[in-house]
Amino acid sequence: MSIEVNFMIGGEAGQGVQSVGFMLCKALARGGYHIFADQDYESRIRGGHNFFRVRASDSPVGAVIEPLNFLLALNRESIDLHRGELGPDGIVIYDRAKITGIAEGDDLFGVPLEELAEIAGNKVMANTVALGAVAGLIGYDREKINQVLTEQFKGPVGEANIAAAKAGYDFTEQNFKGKTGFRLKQASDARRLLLSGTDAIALGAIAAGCKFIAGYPMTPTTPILEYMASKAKDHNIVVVQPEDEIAAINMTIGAAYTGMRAMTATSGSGFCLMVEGLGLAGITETPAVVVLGQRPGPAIGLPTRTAQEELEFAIYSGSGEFPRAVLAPATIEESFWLTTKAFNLAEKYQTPVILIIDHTIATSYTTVERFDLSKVVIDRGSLYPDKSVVKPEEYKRHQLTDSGISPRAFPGLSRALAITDSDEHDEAGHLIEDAKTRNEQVEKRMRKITGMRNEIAPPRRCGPHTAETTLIGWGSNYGAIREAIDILSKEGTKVNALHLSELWPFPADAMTDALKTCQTTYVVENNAAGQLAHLIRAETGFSVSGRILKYDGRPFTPAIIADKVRRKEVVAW
Amino acid sequence: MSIEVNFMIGGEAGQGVQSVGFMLCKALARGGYHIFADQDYESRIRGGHNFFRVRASDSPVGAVIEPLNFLLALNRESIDLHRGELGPDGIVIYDRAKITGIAEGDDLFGVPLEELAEIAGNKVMANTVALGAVAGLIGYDREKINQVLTEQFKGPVGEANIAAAKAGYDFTEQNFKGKTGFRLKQASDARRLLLSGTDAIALGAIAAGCKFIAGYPMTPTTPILEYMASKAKDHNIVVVQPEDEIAAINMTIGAAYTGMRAMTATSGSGFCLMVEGLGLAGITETPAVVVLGQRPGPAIGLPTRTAQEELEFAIYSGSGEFPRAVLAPATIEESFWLTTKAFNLAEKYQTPVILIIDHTIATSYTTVERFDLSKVVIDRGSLYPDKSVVKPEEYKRHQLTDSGISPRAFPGLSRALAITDSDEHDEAGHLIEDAKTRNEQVEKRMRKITGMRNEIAPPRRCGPHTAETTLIGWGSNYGAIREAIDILSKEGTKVNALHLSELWPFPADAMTDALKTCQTTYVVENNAAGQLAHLIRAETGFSVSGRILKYDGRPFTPAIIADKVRRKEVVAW
Amino acid sequence: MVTTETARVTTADYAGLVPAWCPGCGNFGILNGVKRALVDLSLEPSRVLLVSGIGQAGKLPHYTSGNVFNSLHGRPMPVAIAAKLANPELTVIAISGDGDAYGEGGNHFIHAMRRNHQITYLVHDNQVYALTKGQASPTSDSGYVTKTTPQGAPFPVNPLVLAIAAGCGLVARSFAGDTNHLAEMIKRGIQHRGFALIDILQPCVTFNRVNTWDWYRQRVYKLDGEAGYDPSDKTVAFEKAQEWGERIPVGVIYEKERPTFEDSMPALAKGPPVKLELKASEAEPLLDEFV
Amino acid sequence: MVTTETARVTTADYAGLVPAWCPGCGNFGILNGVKRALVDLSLEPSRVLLVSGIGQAGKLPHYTSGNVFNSLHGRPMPVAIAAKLANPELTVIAISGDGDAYGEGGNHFIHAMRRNHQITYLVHDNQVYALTKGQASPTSDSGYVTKTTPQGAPFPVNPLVLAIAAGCGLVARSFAGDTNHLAEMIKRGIQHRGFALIDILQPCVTFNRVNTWDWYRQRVYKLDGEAGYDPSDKTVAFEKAQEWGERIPVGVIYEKERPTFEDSMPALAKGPPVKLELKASEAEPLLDEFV
Ligand SMILES: Cc1ncc(C[n+]2csc(CCOP(=O)(O)OP(=O)(O)O)c2C)c(N)n1
Ligand SMILES: Cc1ncc(C[n+]2csc(CCOP(=O)(O)OP(=O)(O)O)c2C)c(N)n1
Ligand code: SF4
Ligand code: SF4
Ligand SMILES: [Mg+2]
Ligand SMILES: [Mg+2]
Repeated sequence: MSIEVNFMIGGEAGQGVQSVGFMLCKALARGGYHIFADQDYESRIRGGHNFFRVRASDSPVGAVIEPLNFLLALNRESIDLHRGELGPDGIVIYDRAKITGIAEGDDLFGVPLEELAEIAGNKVMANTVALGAVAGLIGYDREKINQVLTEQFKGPVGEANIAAAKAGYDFTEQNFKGKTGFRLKQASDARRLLLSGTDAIALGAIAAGCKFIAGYPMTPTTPILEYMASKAKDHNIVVVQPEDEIAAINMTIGAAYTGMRAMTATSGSGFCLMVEGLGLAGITETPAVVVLGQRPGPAIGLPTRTAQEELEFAIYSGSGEFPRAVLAPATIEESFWLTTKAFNLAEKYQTPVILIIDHTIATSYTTVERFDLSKVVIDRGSLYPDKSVVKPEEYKRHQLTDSGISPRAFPGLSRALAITDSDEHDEAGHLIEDAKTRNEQVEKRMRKITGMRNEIAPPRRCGPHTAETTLIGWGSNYGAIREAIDILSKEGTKVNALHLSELWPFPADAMTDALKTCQTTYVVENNAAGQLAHLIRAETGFSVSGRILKYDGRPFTPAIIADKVRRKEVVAW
Repeated sequence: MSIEVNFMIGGEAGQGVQSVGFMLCKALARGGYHIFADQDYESRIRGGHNFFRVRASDSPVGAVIEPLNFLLALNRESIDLHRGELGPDGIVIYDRAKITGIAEGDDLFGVPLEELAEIAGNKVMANTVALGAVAGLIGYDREKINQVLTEQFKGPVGEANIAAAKAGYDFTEQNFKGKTGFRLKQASDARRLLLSGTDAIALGAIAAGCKFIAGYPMTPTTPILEYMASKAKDHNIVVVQPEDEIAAINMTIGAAYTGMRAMTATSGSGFCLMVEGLGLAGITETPAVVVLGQRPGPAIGLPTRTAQEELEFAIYSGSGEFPRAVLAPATIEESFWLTTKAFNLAEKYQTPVILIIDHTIATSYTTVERFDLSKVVIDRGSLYPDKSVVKPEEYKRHQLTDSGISPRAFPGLSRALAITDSDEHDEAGHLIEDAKTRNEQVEKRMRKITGMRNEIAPPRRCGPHTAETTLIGWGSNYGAIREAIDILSKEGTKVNALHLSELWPFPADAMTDALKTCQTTYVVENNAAGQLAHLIRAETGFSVSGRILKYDGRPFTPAIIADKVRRKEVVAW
Repeated sequence: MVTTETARVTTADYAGLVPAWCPGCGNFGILNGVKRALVDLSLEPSRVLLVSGIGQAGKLPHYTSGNVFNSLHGRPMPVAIAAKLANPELTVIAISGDGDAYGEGGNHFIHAMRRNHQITYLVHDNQVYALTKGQASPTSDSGYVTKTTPQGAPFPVNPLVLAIAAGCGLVARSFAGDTNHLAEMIKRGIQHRGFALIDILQPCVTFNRVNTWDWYRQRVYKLDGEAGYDPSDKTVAFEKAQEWGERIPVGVIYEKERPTFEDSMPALAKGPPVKLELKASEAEPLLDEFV
Repeated sequence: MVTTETARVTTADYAGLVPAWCPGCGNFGILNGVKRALVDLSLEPSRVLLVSGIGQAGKLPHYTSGNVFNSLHGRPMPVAIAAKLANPELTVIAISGDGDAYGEGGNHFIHAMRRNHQITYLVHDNQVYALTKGQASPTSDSGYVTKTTPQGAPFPVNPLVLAIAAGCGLVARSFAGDTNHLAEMIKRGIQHRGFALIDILQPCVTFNRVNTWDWYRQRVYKLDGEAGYDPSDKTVAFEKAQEWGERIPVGVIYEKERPTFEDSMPALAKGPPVKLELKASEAEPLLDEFV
């Protein structure tokens, strides 16, 4: 029997929901548990309603699920809203002194959170008491909790927090021992990493040798910028928060042209302001890695929630035609690896690469096996050999080649002059007007697509080779789809999945092949239009049987998908 | 036998190529001729090589064709480059005193342009002499030329020009009488309009009641802004040239929200900066008409040439998902009508409408029958009845309705408060976080697509109902495609065409139907990717047989298309 | 309540949704100042248009009444400008945070002032990007440490100096902690013929731990108490506007009227363009020009 | 010609394509000034990076030598900034027209100056949008009539005043008609530690029929001839920068050094970032922090 426990911490913004949740994740991960945790919060700093869900298991997990085992309610609203999500043995931990008048029930485990916190030194530590209380209820190793607290709070504050956690632990241990069946001991000695998607991307970028990031804050990708900034000094990373996103993309291009691996990160609105820059990267053949974190639109939409509404925008945006790659990691782990791949594709093909993620990938946390950095490839593509230029005219930045790839020289690093232009230009980089040169340069750029397409991974098949129903997905839905397959197969319905993590240049042949064995096909997407379905048809001519769509800003769970499949509750074309 | 004459005026930028060309068009149009004229110029103000082609016919024409009958060479380069384009009886008119050492031939008709101009008053009028010379060669009505000159140049300058034209006319009449077979008499009494595409759009906008335009100069749509500015005073049009295109689109939205019919015009780079605004118009449900004039990209590309590289960009750009219409006039005449339709769709569906044109449509001139303005419909869509609000809360800007359309009230015109937000909002326009309201508003907006799709014209079929080969096109290629059909049918090849002028919401059912009877299908597009072909497959699953593509910045001619069809010189998928 | 043209406008007319700001936030003071000014001027909500950007400041219009266009981050200005041109009878107030106004919206800021549109611009200047959780803003003091500027923020923009340089007609500063003063400044702004900037010092109790209520209170002093200060002298104003640190002046730093953009628009001659009738026949004489 | 580190740099090294400008255009003078300055400073073309925008001015780099990034309209500044950060050993010169710099690029302009990047910014100020055929630009004089402003252009931006307000370290004006002076200003700009703006009066003989060669010649006077002018006094500079009309000063209007953006970047401590080795193992210690 697998061990699996499902927690929720609920409260107002500013109550520390996120920090309790994160510490719980960390403590559980240290005990060898696999974690998947997600965040639900509003676009405000105080008040409103937030929650943080933590799923811990002794086997890998990739989505949040229902029902809850523990609800740590930091305010009343959390009980009102989520008590119904508890499973049969579910437990609500709350402060009976603060929250009164709720319908009685066996699920209510009152803990005097503030009182205990005050005794430990300060009632602001009520959260820490709560954390201790949960640990006590599941009989979890106190040391793990203490470790996490010491890392989070330095010095005397740390000690006070340890005392607060102890108070909570002791209280539940003493008062509720045996009243709950969940006991979490050390699961294994694994020392996994606990990461959010933005952590994984920032780490991937640093591992890939990216030492330049320019970014204007925007949910959900700001943490990438912030993480890189925190390492700027030790890792010699140039971090610029400019006046707007237009500056950000053009700075990224300027740094990449000069020879650095450079990136920017934003979400939909900011990406809008960057699309002119994509074309600039396209025609000047400058690598540029852009992280696009999706949230529900249009325009500002729901700034702190999840969506997959910008796939076609990512693929088709910018003036004119130029090669680009669009990569969409399915998991936090893959976010790391596809970030490294993004830099390689960008530099090999000297063109923009968009790493498109959804808010769920960006802001969820999961445990992953430690990345083997020796497996990270840094391929800078074709470089013009140094010092070889006698006459400046010898080097041609946009030289015509069979692959479409011209060796790069960087300004100031040799005698070769790096000359390029946003106007159509000749091989030397100077602007032109004639049809012949124009054709040559268009065709040269377009030839790069062939090379890129060969590097794009085919769709990944999950579940049985053949099935009645095939779910087709992209982005963070991967985790929920996989578990939906398990749920359905336990019921005897044979379902499998095709998942696309590398979407452009579209792996049309591989997809066509993969679709051949499929019967009923449903895309699963967080949008209202079924963009992946549309893209598949554009690229292969294949029409899916239906679309499972969700556009309320909340992620899919396995149960929601399974249910839609069961009831065939799909949107027809 | 139909009368048809084909002229080219060639010279440097600054030599007045455009103005001679335009006056020739005007004079011929006044004689009842149908005109099609296009411009080829570089992104510079003086020097380089420009030419202007004028085709005059006694029946309607919609493209430039080969070969030339008259080449009016204002410099040597024009002879070097274009003499070879002359037909068997073709004639070069040039200044023998200025241009020497060219290979002799019967085609050379030397005229002392500068000398005659000097006699008439000033050698800068050499162009006018040339105009007169051409008129003399074809025996054209002197009065027509004089009229045009008087309109162009006021007062004594006009008189001097008339004298200059007369000198040129007399010279060719006296020296070359009978040496050319082309005689153009009055073709009819028709009083047609001679318009460029940008003229047609500006007129369409004014006829549609548009009294607000904000635009930042950009080829090829600047003339729309300039024309509206020239009429600002007499027609009470608010014209703003703001600091950038971001301001332009947001001003357009601001004016439309306040109750005006408003527009902006730009090309690819500027459109890039506007796509965030499209989403704003989408979520605030504000009508906004955007003219996108395409030129070859990416980025700056070839700023003064033609392309069709931004169809998919126009359709898919902006953050998140929202309804929009994309209209692509096939002709200058249709540019007028689709502009009026754009305003109606924008206001009825309260969403952005993109009028996508190519540089060729924008900058060509053609004669059209005078627009019957009584046929112009101004449909402002659903308006909230004035004065009906007792409590401000009564009016809900984003009220849920079956059609998805909520009645509009404008700020300050009644007691109703017009409240809206780029964040997801409730019916009243206030920002929200909950899933239910989000779903309602997404679905409300998306429902508008159904209404819009019903207003979209089906593809237009030209040529025989069934044919071996069907050419599928959009934008200005219409004219060339139609004549290519004629050329091929004369050779016994049965070819027809499907032309799409209204591209989004895509008329998928009508197109699927239309494609049923087709055998071999080729798209004809000015791009390297075959975007229309891709869109057709995305929307219908239908794969065309091949793509006839041209991306050198120059327009198709009927002969080029016919030739590609003949040789089956198409790009496969 | 039935409001009619003659009924007195009261604070109740300017009630709105419950603010989603943090307790103690300076924005509450600004909200009160806005309401007070509009009530004092007896402006019906339906005659007022509030155009805001994105950020904590941008939410303000939802918390009061009036016509509201909550636009994109950095873009309230062009929306406001066009609305005013479309219907000059509206009182148009644009509302931004410091990031919205001087960062993302910096270009519109400069050009709106030089063209002198008839707009009152309220900037909630908390010297930080609050809604996105505390990054440096263009007005963050030099050396201000945030997660994106661990080495400290660079030299800031001084919005008042910039406004004077760009040709702004009325340049003022106020403080969220002084509702009376703020309401006064907003009224001055609305009554000024031309563009009026009111930069409002606004403590962000959550993210800005440097420029706090106390920090501002200790420094702020009223210019109108300063004997002989002449806000119509541009050079004096330029110097005064640079004062920042130990002492921070609030009040009208600079004021000088000049023709507005609206004055130069022939289109407005026949009254609000939005009220003009639309008829296709208007294009008839234009067609003649193309024959 | 084989150029080596020690060879003298000559004008021949800065030869380029034949300009596509109109005969008589002020841009020729600017081109000469740029060449002269670079030769005078003995800068090898390979050590120089010219980043330009779009417009007639933006074509300049093609007509000389050096590394060239001809970027988008309005966007040379961010490209230049990043290139300088990536390789501070490069001499980075950004080149714009007045529309490019102060219109489309206005936001980058303000912020580049306040952050004080080590860039020399040459703005070919012809007070018109030339490449797009003569529309008003942000520096067009009030009332200037063009096809988009038949009622006359609005109040212009004064780039020097704005630059001083935004914290620019070196603010200068020169004239395309005086190559020596211009070369001098460009050299001063390159040698200045921090951001240097050189606004260059540039007659556009085709489209600007108001601000002609003669118009400028009659008005331009050299500041360094002005006894006692102190360019380090900000207030004096602010007043001087406003002078426009009958007399137009050229020369260094304002100069004051302050720490550059590059100074504040810890990343530059180990030399040009572009020269650092890239190795994945660098992330190893970071992984530990996530365990
Ligand atoms: C184009 C764009 N970029 C970034 C954002 C994200 N964003 C929202 S608010 C904000 C900054 C808020 O700072 P400020 O304008 O000072 O307002 P405050 O929250 O401090 O009141 C940012 C960067 C956005 N919504 N749109
Ligand atoms: C985003 C964008 N908008 C507009 C244009 C069109 N455009 C090209 S150059 C130019 C203005 C040129 O004026 P200026 O910068 O003063 O340069 P000049 O030609 O006068 O030297 C414009 C508007 C463009 N290329 N990109
Ligand atoms: S984060 Fe700051 S600005 Fe935002 S509401 Fe809280 S205190 Fe106010
Ligand atoms: S148009 Fe004006 S700026 Fe451009 S090259 Fe000609 S004279 Fe110079
Ligand atoms: Mg702020
Ligand atoms: Mg200019």
